Amino acid sequence: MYVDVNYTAILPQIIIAATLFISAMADAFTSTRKWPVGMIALLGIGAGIGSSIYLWGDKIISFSQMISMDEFSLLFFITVMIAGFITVLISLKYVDDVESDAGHFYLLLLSSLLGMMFLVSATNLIVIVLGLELMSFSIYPLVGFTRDRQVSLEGAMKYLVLGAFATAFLLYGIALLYSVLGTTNLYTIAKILSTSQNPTGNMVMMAGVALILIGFSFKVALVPFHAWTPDAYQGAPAPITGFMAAAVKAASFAAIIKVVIVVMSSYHVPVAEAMWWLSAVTMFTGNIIAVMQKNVKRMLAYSSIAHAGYVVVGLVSGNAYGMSSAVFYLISYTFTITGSFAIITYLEKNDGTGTELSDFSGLSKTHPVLSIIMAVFMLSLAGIPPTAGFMAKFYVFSSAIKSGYTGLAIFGILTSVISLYYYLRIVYAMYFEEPEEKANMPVPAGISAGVIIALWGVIQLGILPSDIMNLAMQSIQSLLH
Amino acid sequence: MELNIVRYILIFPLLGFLVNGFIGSKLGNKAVGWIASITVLLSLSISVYVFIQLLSMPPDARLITDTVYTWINSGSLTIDFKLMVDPLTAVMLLVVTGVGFLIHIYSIGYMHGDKSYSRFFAYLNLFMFSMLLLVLSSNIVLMFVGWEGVGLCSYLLIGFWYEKDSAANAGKKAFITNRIGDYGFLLGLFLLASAFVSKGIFTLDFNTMAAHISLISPQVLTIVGILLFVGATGKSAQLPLYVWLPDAMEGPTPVSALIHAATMVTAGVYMIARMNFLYVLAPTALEVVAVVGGLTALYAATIGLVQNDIKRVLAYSTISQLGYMFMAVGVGAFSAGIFHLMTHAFFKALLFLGAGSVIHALSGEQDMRKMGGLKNKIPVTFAVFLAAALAISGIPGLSGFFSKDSILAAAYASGHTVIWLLGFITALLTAFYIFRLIYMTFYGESRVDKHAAEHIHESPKVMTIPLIILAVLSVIGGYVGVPQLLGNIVGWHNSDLFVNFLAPVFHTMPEHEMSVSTDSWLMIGSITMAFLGVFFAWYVYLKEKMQPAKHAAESFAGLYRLLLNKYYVDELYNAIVIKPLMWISEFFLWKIFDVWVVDGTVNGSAHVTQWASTKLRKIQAGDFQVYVMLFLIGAISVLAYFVLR
Amino acid sequence: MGFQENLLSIIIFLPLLGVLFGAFINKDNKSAIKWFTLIVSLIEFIVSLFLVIHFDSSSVGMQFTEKYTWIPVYNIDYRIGIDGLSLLLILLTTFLTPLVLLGSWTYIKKREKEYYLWFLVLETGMIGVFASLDLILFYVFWEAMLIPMYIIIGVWGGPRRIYAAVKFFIYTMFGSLLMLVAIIYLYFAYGAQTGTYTFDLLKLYNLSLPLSTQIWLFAAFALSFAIKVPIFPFHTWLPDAHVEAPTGGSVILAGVLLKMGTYGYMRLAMPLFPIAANAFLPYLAVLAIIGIIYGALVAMMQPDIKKLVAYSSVSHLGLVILGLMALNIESVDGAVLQMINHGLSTGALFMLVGMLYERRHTRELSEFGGIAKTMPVFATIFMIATLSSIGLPGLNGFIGEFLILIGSFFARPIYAVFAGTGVILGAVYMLRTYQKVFWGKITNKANEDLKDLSAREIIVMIPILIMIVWIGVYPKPFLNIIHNASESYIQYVKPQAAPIHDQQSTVPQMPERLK
Amino acid sequence: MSYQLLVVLSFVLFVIGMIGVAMRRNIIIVLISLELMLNAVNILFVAASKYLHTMDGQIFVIMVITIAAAETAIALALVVKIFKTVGMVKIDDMKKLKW
Repeated sequence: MYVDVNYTAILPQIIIAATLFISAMADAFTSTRKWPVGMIALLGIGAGIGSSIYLWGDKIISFSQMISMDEFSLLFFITVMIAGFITVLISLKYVDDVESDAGHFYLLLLSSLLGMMFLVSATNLIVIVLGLELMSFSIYPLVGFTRDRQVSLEGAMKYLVLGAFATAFLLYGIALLYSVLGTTNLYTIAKILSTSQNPTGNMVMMAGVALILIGFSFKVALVPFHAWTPDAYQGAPAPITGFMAAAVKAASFAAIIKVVIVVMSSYHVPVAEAMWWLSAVTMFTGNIIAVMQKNVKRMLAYSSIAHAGYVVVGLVSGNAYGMSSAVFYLISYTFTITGSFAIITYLEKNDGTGTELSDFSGLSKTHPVLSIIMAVFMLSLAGIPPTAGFMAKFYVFSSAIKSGYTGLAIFGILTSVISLYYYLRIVYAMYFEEPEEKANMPVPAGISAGVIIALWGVIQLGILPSDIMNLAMQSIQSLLH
Repeated sequence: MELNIVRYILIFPLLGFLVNGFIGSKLGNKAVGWIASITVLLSLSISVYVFIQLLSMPPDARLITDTVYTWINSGSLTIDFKLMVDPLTAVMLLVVTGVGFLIHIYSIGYMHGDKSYSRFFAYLNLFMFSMLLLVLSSNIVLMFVGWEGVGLCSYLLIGFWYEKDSAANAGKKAFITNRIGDYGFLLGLFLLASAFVSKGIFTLDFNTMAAHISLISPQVLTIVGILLFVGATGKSAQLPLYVWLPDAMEGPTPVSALIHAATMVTAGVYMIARMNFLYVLAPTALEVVAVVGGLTALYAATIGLVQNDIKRVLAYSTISQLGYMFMAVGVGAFSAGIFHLMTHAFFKALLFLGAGSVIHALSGEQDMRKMGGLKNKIPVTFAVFLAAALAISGIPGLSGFFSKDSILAAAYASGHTVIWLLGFITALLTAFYIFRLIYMTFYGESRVDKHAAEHIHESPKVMTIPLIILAVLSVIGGYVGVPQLLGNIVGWHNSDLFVNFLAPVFHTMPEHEMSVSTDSWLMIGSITMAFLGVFFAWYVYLKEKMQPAKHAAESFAGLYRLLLNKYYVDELYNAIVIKPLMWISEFFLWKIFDVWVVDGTVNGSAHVTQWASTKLRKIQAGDFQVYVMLFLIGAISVLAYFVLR
Repeated sequence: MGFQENLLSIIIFLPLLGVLFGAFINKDNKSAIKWFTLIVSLIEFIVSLFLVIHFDSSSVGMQFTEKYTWIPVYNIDYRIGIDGLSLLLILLTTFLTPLVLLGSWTYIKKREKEYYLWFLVLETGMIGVFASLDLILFYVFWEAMLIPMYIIIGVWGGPRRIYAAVKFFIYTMFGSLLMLVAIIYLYFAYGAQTGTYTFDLLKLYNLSLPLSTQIWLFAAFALSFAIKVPIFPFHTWLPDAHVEAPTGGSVILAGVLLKMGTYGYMRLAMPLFPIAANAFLPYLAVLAIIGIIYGALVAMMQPDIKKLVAYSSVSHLGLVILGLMALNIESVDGAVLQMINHGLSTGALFMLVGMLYERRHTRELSEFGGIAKTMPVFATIFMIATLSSIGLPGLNGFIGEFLILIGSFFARPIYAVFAGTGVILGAVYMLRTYQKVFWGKITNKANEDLKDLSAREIIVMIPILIMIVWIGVYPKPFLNIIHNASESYIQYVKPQAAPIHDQQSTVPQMPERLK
Repeated sequence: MSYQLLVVLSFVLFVIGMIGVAMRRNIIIVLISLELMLNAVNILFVAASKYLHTMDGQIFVIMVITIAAAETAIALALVVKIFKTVGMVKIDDMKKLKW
């Protein structure tokens, strides 16, 4: 068999891999303060983003149809790399404060990015699993990065065990699929399925699809596969929590879109029905439980569960329109959540405390600008115009309504009313409550920069979302053809 | 005829109000009083001028209009700010500005030394403006503006001494009771408007309405008539909405004279006279007016018999006299009603001002049981008071005689014998209570407090001169409307000038011819009643020194208490309307329904959410094997769904 | 771009521009902030007067229209324009804002800078709502304006401010999110019917949907606006919000924000779904009447002045809704005018209560009594506001009430019979309040040496009083402005009326890929 | 062994591993159970590969083995760390994060 190799197809991955390598070298040659490693990572990720933009419009399928570099991949590259970029930015000071000699933080982050990029550009189940696991195995240590915090380790452990458990389900599903179709190539699978007479009649296939759906649902934290999320998010260091909520979620959703929605579109009916319920239960549970949370990280963990539900609302319809709305939602969520966690990172103390609601009390007095930005992020999460979150919800719900899922849209809307309560909790803690005695430490430049990038995204997507909507649409089109 | 000077009748008092209201406190009391009076004098002069203009026109064309601007213009409705003077308006104008001017002058003396002097005159000017607007307006909506405006001034002036709780309460009561009447008035207005609009008449001008009234079905007219009359019962203190007027005596006495005797309270009568074109086509409504008027006349007179507060006696007397006027218009004798309105304005204003003079002399004492023997101490006041008392009693030759007689005659002639009887008895009671007042106040032994007795003094000229002028009017005012019966005796044809002057305005009811003899007997009867009343009063209160009254009060204790307590109507209203409404509002609507049910649902949904949150998060108990189980449950459900569907 | 062509946009965004500059003022330089924001709002008011000058009250349809492509993917445009209804409400907004700012000068004692800047943000939001002709643009302004209000109540409010702010926000959002679903549904329904996808309000007017669909869409819109108005029984957030809000917040809340609900009925809910609107009409009218009586009765018993005025708003706005439901020119004219009137009179009342609160730090009726003696000017102004509120002829309230009542009588006499009782009850609760506060003897020592209004406070009140008298005496200019707006409203909603087709011929095409 | 038997074997192994993860309280045992599940996947892949005569499945198996190894490595590193801080490796000790 002729093996075609076109390195352009993995140019961004190569750049990130090279950065990983250089960073590792740098790590070896720097002192205990590792921010220079971070700077290298920043440069590398920046170059990765640049290359992705440069490659925009091309479509290259290479490595024996293992990798497809198309607009879909590129858009997700950019999304996860922006998340990575902001995460590195906000971690520059944080990492050195929390742990000494911790260059591996950046290395793991980069390798996780690399995994995500393979995940979203893969067109073979083998590569998908490879990317997924590279991403996950880099994240587990990051969750447990702060080695002296017991909660951090606990979160990592739970995440790991449950993650492996879910991976087993995913792999078993893939195995079942393989046992029927005899291939792991997505193009071939799509071709076979589209010509098969009665795809939903085959029990083994159905079980396989279900298990794959379950495996991915775990990664994006749909209820009831969500249970790891609050613990891992709360245990993880704040920048990593943001990164998980943004990038891991986005990449996993990319995989769902590619594998479950597009390739297995013959199974649209059962998948849509299952997703309808998953999404409804997820939106409800995530929002309801978040109401009583006192820890902001945990609250946002539940909120991120709910947001996964909203993304699924876009996917239920299974058409291009719905998928692009989901993509848009993920992009807007990426900006919003990384921005929020940038601010939480600033507030998180070295021992991992400082993220309770009471720690936000009176923030608007000590940090007026920071708190107004935080308020914008919260409003965006709540879906209030003129922020990215509103446009995202608008897009998602309109796709659902267009496809006739008005009931789901109304349900989603009602749950988002519940969500208002806890997002406002943060706003009112910042604005309406009096500050406790607090050392007024300066905001690190990295965090400021990260916050500004995120804020730009939130506002840009909220006020002039058209371009990004077009990009999302193009990316889905490139996936379909 | 269009005459732009008419608007100045309104503008001057308004100017007076603005000047006194905004900078009055800086002007000094003297200037304030004179500014107020002069503005009214100017209005009076213009009114006289307009009146003369009117007289110079042929009787059937006596109409002067003044269109100021279009006020409301919406959809099918066009309501102009347009003034109109016809004979009816002219009479009212002269009465209002004339009596009003005198009372302004009187007030300069009466209110002397009050610390809110300028506020008082500002209100008084505002009242003049509103009252004149009421009578001048050429359409019913604009009339309503004046109607409410006088209500407002009444409210403000009753509550003028707002630090007294009784005054504050009385003011509020007056306004709210009036509002109840206005509610009826408005509904009547709406019904009338919708009836006209549906016939393609888009203006509520009186003359336009009069011209097209026949388009509207009598049933509608009847309802409109009754509803408008509800408004009149509020404003003119008729049953069952009269309750505010006795309390209104908390206001300064000139206010009682001007607003609660001479002008504002007669607005209801004026309104019905103004709407006569409607009422003549709605005999049922007119019947209601007559019955309510008659009953009120008698009812209020009975209460007046036993009251001890000098102003309250006069207040009930006013209610009673207003009842007469409604009786008159109710039986279709619109001119007689307006005639009585005019004469009543003279003598009742005089009575109030006289009473004010007495009160002034006694340093504020109002209880007649603490008066007596004042005849010689304040002779001018006594003289004018007596003139007014004779007039109201219907002693022949004085103004009240002519007007009251024409009402009773008309009632009898139109076949309303029962109504006539009510009026007839009331005539007796009227003479009795007013002379009871005279005897208790001016005759007999002085029962005045020692302290007050030292200060008894006649009022200053600025107060007595208006009294004298009013006394003259009370005496001779009736001669503009001498019944033809009497006119014939002296060979005076068309002696009833008043009726003739107003005739073009009023759409006549079918004529009831009466024989001369019946007419004469009626007249003799009512004269007898008047003298009888005076005699009984003399007998009881002067000759027997009140002993029979005490005796009667003891032997008919129940009746006496009933009358003294005004039939317990206030208490009744309180118990069946006000208290339950308050209770329902506070305890049921607010504290139970609003807080528990409506808001409870809202907050309840929040609480349910929080409750669900606390329960659901318990699943997330930290034990990761529970998470695994959760995962498995989900996985098995999804699997089962896919495989078994 | 020119002054005239973009006048409306300038008016919308001028306050926001002010915020951008104002943000650079040092927060400790309080008087600079006060003057700066006041001047910005005054300039805004003056600029808005150009709208009146150039407004053509004889032409039907929208004026000062502007259209820029905003989100072409969805054919969402920045599309604004006003008719008489919007014009008056915008003027009300620009009129009240400087007064509120000036009125807050001594009331607000913490975080002044934020307070005044939030008000300017709020102003942009409010004007945006009234000017939007694109449903999404409308929605964006509609929600965006909640945030400043939320902050204003929450930061500068009374003791239970957080509860009130959260309740206000969530309750309102609950309704408007359902409206969002309906808006999106409408968009696709229009697209499916005509092949053109648009959020253009004027185009959507021409959509004819079956009753079964309209009912649901109407219900979503109507609920959202009913909460905002508020129509009984969705009113309970209002007393809480009013009682806790700072004076300025209450004034704007009552003066302008509540009008957005009635505006929504008139601009969106009723004309967009005429069939459903006609089906719901009697029920809404009945709710409105219940609101009139209920609001008045509950107001009658309130011990807290602000709460009392808040309940009276429920009553007054019930009247406005009734006017809109009666569907004839008189009632609709009256309803629109009454929106303005309520903004003025209730705004004035809240302002006055705030001045009192500033002096005594209480609003309990029982704490007062006899203060007409110590504060005569205040008492006089309060009396005028009271009279305006109870609809005394000669003042503004009467014109609105009269037209609404007579119009609803034309529509169905029974409406006016019940609604008219509000005339009585209004007098009862307002005069009761007035008496308890101002009349009687001074029984409370604390009231003995209250200072009467300062010059600044009088300056704040005078413009409102002038408007109160002006509208009462000579309402014609206002009615002229309103007239065409109410006529086209009726034409859209009245069952037999033929649909009005707008003149615009450009039909934007839905991008191919969205189909 | 026939293909069907291998499928059944893999299924049984998977379920046993599943139950092990869900039930056992010792983290080490849980990790072993996870290995069991992954190996069940391997068996299925190999069997299918043999049955279908394609090599993809066997490539996959190598992947899975690698994954399992990596996973165990990280897991054990964490276990060691937890053991150092807490002193035990029971699941009951990991309940600090809840609600």
